[in-house]
Amino acid sequence: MGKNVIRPYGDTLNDGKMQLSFSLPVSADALGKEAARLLLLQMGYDAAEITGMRDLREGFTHFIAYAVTSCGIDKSKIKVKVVETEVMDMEATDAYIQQHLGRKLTVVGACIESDAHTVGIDAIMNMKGYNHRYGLERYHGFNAINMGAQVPSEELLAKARAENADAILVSQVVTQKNIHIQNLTKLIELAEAEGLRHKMLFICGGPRISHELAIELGYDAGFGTGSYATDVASFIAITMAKKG
Amino acid sequence: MGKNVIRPYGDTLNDGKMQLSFSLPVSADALGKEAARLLLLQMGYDAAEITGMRDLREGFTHFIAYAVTSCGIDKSKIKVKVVETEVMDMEATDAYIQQHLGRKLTVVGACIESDAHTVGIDAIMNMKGYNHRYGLERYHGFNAINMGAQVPSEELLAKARAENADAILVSQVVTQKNIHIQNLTKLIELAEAEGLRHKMLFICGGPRISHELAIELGYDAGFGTGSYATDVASFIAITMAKKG
Amino acid sequence: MLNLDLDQQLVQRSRIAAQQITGAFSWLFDAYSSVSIERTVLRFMGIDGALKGGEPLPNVVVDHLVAKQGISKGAAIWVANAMLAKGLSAQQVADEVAAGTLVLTDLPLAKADAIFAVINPLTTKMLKHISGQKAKREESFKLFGPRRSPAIYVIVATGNIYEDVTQARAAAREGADIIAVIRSTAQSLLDYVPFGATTEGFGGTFATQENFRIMRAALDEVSEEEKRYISLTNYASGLCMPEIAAMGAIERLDLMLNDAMYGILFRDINPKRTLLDQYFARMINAYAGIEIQTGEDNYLTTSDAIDKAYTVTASQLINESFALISGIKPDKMGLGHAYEIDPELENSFTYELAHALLTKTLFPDAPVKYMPPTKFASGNIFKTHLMDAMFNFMGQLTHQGVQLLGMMTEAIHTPHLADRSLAIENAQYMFKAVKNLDESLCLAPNSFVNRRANEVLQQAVEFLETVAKDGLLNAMAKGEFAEIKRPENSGKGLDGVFMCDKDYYNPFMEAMKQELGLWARM
Amino acid sequence: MLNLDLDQQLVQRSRIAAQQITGAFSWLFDAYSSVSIERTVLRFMGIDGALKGGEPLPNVVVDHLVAKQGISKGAAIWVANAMLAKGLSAQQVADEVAAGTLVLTDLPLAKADAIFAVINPLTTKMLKHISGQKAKREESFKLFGPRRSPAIYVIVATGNIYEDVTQARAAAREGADIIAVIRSTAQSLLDYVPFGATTEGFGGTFATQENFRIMRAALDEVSEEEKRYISLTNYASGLCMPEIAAMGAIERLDLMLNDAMYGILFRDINPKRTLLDQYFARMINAYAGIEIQTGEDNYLTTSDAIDKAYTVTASQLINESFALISGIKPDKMGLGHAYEIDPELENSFTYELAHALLTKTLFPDAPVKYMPPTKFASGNIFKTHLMDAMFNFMGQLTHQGVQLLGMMTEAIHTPHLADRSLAIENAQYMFKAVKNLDESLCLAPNSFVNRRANEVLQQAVEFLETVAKDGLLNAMAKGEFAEIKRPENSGKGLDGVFMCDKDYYNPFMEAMKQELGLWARM
Ligand code: B12
Ligand code: B12
Ligand SMILES: Cc1ncc(COP(=O)(O)O)c(C=O)c1O
Ligand SMILES: Cc1ncc(COP(=O)(O)O)c(C=O)c1O
Repeated sequence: MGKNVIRPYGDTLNDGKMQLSFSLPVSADALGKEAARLLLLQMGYDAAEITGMRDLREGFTHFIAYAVTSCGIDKSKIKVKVVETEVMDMEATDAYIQQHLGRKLTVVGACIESDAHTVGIDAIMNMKGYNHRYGLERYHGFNAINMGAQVPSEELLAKARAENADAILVSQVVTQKNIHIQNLTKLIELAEAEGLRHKMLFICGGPRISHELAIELGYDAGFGTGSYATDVASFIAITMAKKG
Repeated sequence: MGKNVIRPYGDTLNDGKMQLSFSLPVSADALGKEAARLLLLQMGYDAAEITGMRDLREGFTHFIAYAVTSCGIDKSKIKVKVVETEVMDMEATDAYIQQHLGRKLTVVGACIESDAHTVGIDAIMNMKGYNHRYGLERYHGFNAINMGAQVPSEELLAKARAENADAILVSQVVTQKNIHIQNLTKLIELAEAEGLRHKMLFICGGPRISHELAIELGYDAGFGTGSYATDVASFIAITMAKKG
Repeated sequence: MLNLDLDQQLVQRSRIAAQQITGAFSWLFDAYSSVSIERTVLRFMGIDGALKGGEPLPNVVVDHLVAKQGISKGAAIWVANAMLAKGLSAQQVADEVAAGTLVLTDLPLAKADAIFAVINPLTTKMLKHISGQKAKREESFKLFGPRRSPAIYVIVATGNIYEDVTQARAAAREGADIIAVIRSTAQSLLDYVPFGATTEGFGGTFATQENFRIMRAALDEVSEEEKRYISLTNYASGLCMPEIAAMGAIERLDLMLNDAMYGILFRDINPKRTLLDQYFARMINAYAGIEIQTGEDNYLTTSDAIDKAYTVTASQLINESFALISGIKPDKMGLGHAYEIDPELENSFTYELAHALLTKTLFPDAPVKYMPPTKFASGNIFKTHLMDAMFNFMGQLTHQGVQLLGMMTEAIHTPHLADRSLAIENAQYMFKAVKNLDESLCLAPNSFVNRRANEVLQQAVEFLETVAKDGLLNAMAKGEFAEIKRPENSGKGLDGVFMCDKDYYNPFMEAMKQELGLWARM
Repeated sequence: MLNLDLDQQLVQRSRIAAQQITGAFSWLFDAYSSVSIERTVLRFMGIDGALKGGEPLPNVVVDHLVAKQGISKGAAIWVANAMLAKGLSAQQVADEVAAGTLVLTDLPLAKADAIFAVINPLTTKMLKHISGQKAKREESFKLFGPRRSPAIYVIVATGNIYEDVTQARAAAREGADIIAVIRSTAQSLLDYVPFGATTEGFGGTFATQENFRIMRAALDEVSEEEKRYISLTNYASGLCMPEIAAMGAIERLDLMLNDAMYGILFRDINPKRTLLDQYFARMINAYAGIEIQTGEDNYLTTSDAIDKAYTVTASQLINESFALISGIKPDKMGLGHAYEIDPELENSFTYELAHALLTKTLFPDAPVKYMPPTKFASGNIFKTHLMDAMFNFMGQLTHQGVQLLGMMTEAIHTPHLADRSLAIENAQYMFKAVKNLDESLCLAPNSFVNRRANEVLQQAVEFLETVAKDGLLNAMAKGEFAEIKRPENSGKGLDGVFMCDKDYYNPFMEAMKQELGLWARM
């Protein structure tokens, strides 16, 4: 095993121990337990121990297990796209915008399509902000327009065009059946079609959004759980300045 | 997918959803998170979402994830060895022994080698028993000798020979580094060497013991979590009667 | 026992203010109706089904009457008139309207008593059916024993009614007392109720009459087998409040989420439309013996649970007061409260004890709908499971009525089968562990808990009194509720509200008012 | 505040009975010694190391003296005599004995004062070192602030001291206040202490002086960085009780598991051997300012937590009394209690509240060692995590001193890194959530909790009074403790107990008695 290759750690380096739980359409008995064990072995685990078995009724059983994997990955080979612009606080960002752009930046934000989870986008945009970090509305450097919940992509783009926005902020929280992917793709495709895509920055966020994913979907940046207005503001300011 | 093939069930039949948690020697950041995700994909999961990331310090991080497997197993092909003798209550067993064997059966039990967990074997052997089921000492049909904790295999076998026992009951609770396998194997090999193996039934038990495993190790039966004196007593009585 | 010592003057003032706020709407309740109310009437008369495109016949007929400017007399009269004229059933009338072969307003109106002669039997028939369902529910509880308290309430939300059934049956067998079929995202914004069984939905399953029927049948079966009556609930709130309430009454749902203001504040539905619809919707629930539940939890998903604790109390008082106007008795008012305190806060449990006791003490007869931690639930399922344990501990300690079990995967996905099962295991363990704990305890003299409860009540009273002065509509317009401005004449569905002619007639509302003894106060 | 109202007469009777029981052993303490006590003396004199085969030199020398019938004078005299005669260091003397080049008893005994002249400086040197360690500990607490209460206590048990270090450091950074290195299975049955750093063990890691040193160094480092003094503990109980206590004193462990009867009842070690060894072992702990912990939890792992609750109380009282005889002050008595009630029992939490309050009230100054649920922990980690949460809730609510965190994998394996981390997260959340809850509460008049606590105390008193009549040794022989018969003259290690000559001398015990003021009561 190469020295950069790492494995799960239970209580000894690279022992490969993992905890699992899952349900199967089997009875809660020796046979069901064996089915659960065999499934894990078939998945490639070297050893598997079913430590808990709970009858879920209606022919289902819940299994709790500890298993050992021999898979490992080479740490040195992992590439991950992350937002690289440095993070400045509100004052610094305002000053930066003042100095490098000398004008207010307009951002239009919304929770698009069927999604009504505004807490996230509000955390980024509203005055009061989130966790003691003010939202964009409070920045001098930004003219922040928050369209709120369930805004059709078309309306968001129309608004952005009207305000000729520098950046669009989209929030997607509901991810069931990958609806967030569908919605985000729809928006980007409309933007392309309307020739808006390259007139402004497209930024998305939500608990299941990563910068990685955002890039894949054709956005300029993506922000996940625990991001703050400071992260977004800095990114917009610096990127706009670079663009000149 | 064959109609007997089953997969984990999240909220839709065969959606393959599983919960996992594990630690890796990586930092608690985007890179570590990606390492965790890639590991799961490398293990063969179709999709993996890291939902929780906890810094364990000292360079380790704990990940909580939900992943989707496309593995499935054919229910109809699962074979599992289980104790097949029917389970009778104390009175029935005593009557059965009276009728088919007409003598008391002698069983010698112990928690062997370094293992001091007697609660399990006591649950099976002691008068008071476990969960409202009396132990073997209370049966008329049994002469039950419980040697208690940390009995060297040699002593157990010597005692069994002296009492010319009909069955030996061994408990193994500690399983770290598979010490239970080592101990159980040692006992069986000694028994073979001393020509005792086929003079009596060898039965083992413990939270990580299955009948399956017991058979593999060369025992006549194995009893796991939640077994009772009634299970063991019935098995011994019926098996002895069959042997004649 | 943990008995709060609430300032009784504050308690009185709170009730008086709430009555002033809600009492000011008879102008709306007595003189207006809405398209959704009329669609409800048609459903009660027996009109069901939908066009190929999916548009339900009740919508077709009501839209037809709107187009023909006939709606202000109420839909019942026109349909009955057509039945009379053509010798058709209500359903046949609807079919012809849909086919475009019949224009209701073209038929000359028959004499009132002739029309009543057609309507009354339909009314009696439907009300009998609903009372029958109510009786069936009451018998079942007599037969199998009353619902446990706190009742174990779990959600199913697969989007597919058939998967929902599997999961609901399993949950019921594991000990769930109430099954909630969570609605597909934002159904409250649909101005019609989808038709038939559905297998697709986002974040939940559509509330349709057929889905109600399918789930009720499945639960009746399990109730028989488990010898425990399993209750069913869904959501009425939204643009179709009275229609869904009606469907629930017909299909024997046992509880119904029916908040007086949720649609306004959290779905931007027009205030008048919402208040009007909830008035009739709740009357239907009252008549059907259905326990309503309110959505105070929603305030805390967006605002801080400590600073804004009083908004919950205020909303509970307003919901109570509106409910009384619709004839709902306190023991059927599942007022909402939620354990949404930040787990990082010191004494989060101590604070919540004060809040939970306040709700329980202020509404002693209400089967409080106690909501779990959701906002601070994170992707760390182990931590979330513990937060849910504290919530379950609190529910039993303070004797809440209905425990909406939290799921350890709250921050991740709509519940998997196993998540729900673990949630039930969690609740059963906690309920058992602290079963009679409260009997061994009492509050220390001048305890923080008692002071905190009175503080919240005080804030609620002051808030309600300003609202009473402004009037509810102005207060909402100013954004005094949930920090959102909701002007009286904006929001979805305003165009569906209309003033009634003097000869407007809603046979079902009349009859229900009669039986619920609601004439007195008009 | 949750204040129990205990029957003060019962409290007094309980203490009197305990004193009668323990006071009856001066014949043993004053006239006997054991091989382990003598090995301890040699270690204090500076003898360390082991033979190729692993046999430690202290054992070699003591066995040599036993073989030569010289042991009854105590090992100190013979070794000092040899040092004097040959001008060797204690270590060199041991090496020669080991090499077979020296027979201690062959050397004529020098004059007493000449021998003392050799011994005394060694004694002073060692006692200075130990007091130095004590001072260092106290300074650290002054510098970084006192230990939190309940203190967060977690175990490491990989079998490999180096893995243990990694895990201990991580735990300390996450908030652990006390690290316990669990011992390899049944080390208590070894009549010697293994030598050096070890990387193999079952269920735990061997207690060796080198392992102590390695872990202490690692924790000192983290203490500096985290600005929190991290305490270290291990197990003394067994056939080497005083030796391990000595090693702990030398290497600055901060707590030591040191039960007066555990070895007898749960390891079948001879009663006299155990009582004699614990007498000196605890004196060493007292001198070193080490907090002892006792093993009452063991009663409940085998017996029912409700029926046998009184055995815990009884054992606590006996442990307290023996501890006083060895000069340990109440604030250093970590008496044991455990949350082992069956979670399936109704009001399990309510019962435990009574038991936990009883311990706390009966021993107000003791940093109670509160043990988590273990017996009913199952392979269902989610359920076990909840049981641990209830335990943590209770620890904070009743202000226990040391919280031995339960692990969700208790029924599965010795803790993984993540298990321990989740246990700490669990404790930190609970401690915070109910931080001042007790201040808002009080016990209801004539509450079940109060009645139950007095009931258990009553049973304990009656039990202790019969034991006092019989005498402890007879009672144990009859199987009155832990349902196990332990005759006075059976059990492991009896042959290691011997009567002292009139000129027997244990310089360290003498000196410690002096400083601890233990002359008075002899
Ligand atoms: C509050 C809440 C609600 C509230 C929303 C109120 C409001 N005005 O927002 C109400 C009650 C209305 C609600 C309703 C529903 N909800 Co909801 N809800 C939640 C809940 C409890 C918290 C979400 C939240 O506020 N998080 C706090 C914020 C601050 O975090 P955040 O959103 O992740 O945002 C941060 C980052 O992601 C990022 N970010 C987010 N957006 C953006 C945008 C940009 C541009 C940037 C830069 C950054 C960024 O920055 C933020 C700050 O760090 C979650 C469960 C949970 N604990 O997560 C469920 C949850 C999200 N809801 C869920 C569901 C299913 C629903 C419903 C569909 C249920 C139903 N059938 O009725 C409805 C429908 C709503 C709709 N049409 O979308 C599911 C989603 C499942 C899934 N993965 O698909 C969840 C996970 C609960 C569950 N387990 O079922 N919900
Ligand atoms: C009680 C207990 C102890 C007590 C034992 C007291 C006694 N006299 O038995 C004490 C405190 C002494 C103890 C000590 C130790 N323990 Co311990 N202990 C436990 C505990 C909490 C419960 C075990 C128990 O009693 N279960 C109840 C019985 C009824 O269940 P059971 O044993 O499974 O038996 C049932 C079935 O298995 C079956 N069965 C069992 N045996 C047999 C035999 C036959 C013939 C048949 C037919 C059936 C049968 O029937 C029984 C009834 O259904 C477990 C954790 C847990 N919750 O499981 C840890 C546990 C087993 N102990 C553990 C450890 C590591 C130790 C120590 C090594 C710790 C240490 N370093 O000091 C020591 C050393 C003991 C030794 N030398 O073996 C680990 C084992 C890890 C592993 N998998 O290897 C556990 C899992 C805890 C942990 N997570 O670390 N322990
Ligand atoms: C009172 C009330 N009605 C309805 C709903 C959900 O329905 P919809 O998503 O269609 O608005 C909720 C959800 O929180 C609610 O609290
Ligand atoms: C007081 C006491 N000493 C010692 C031990 C463990 O040591 P051993 O396994 O070597 O007996 C325990 C374990 O429970 C204990 O409680």
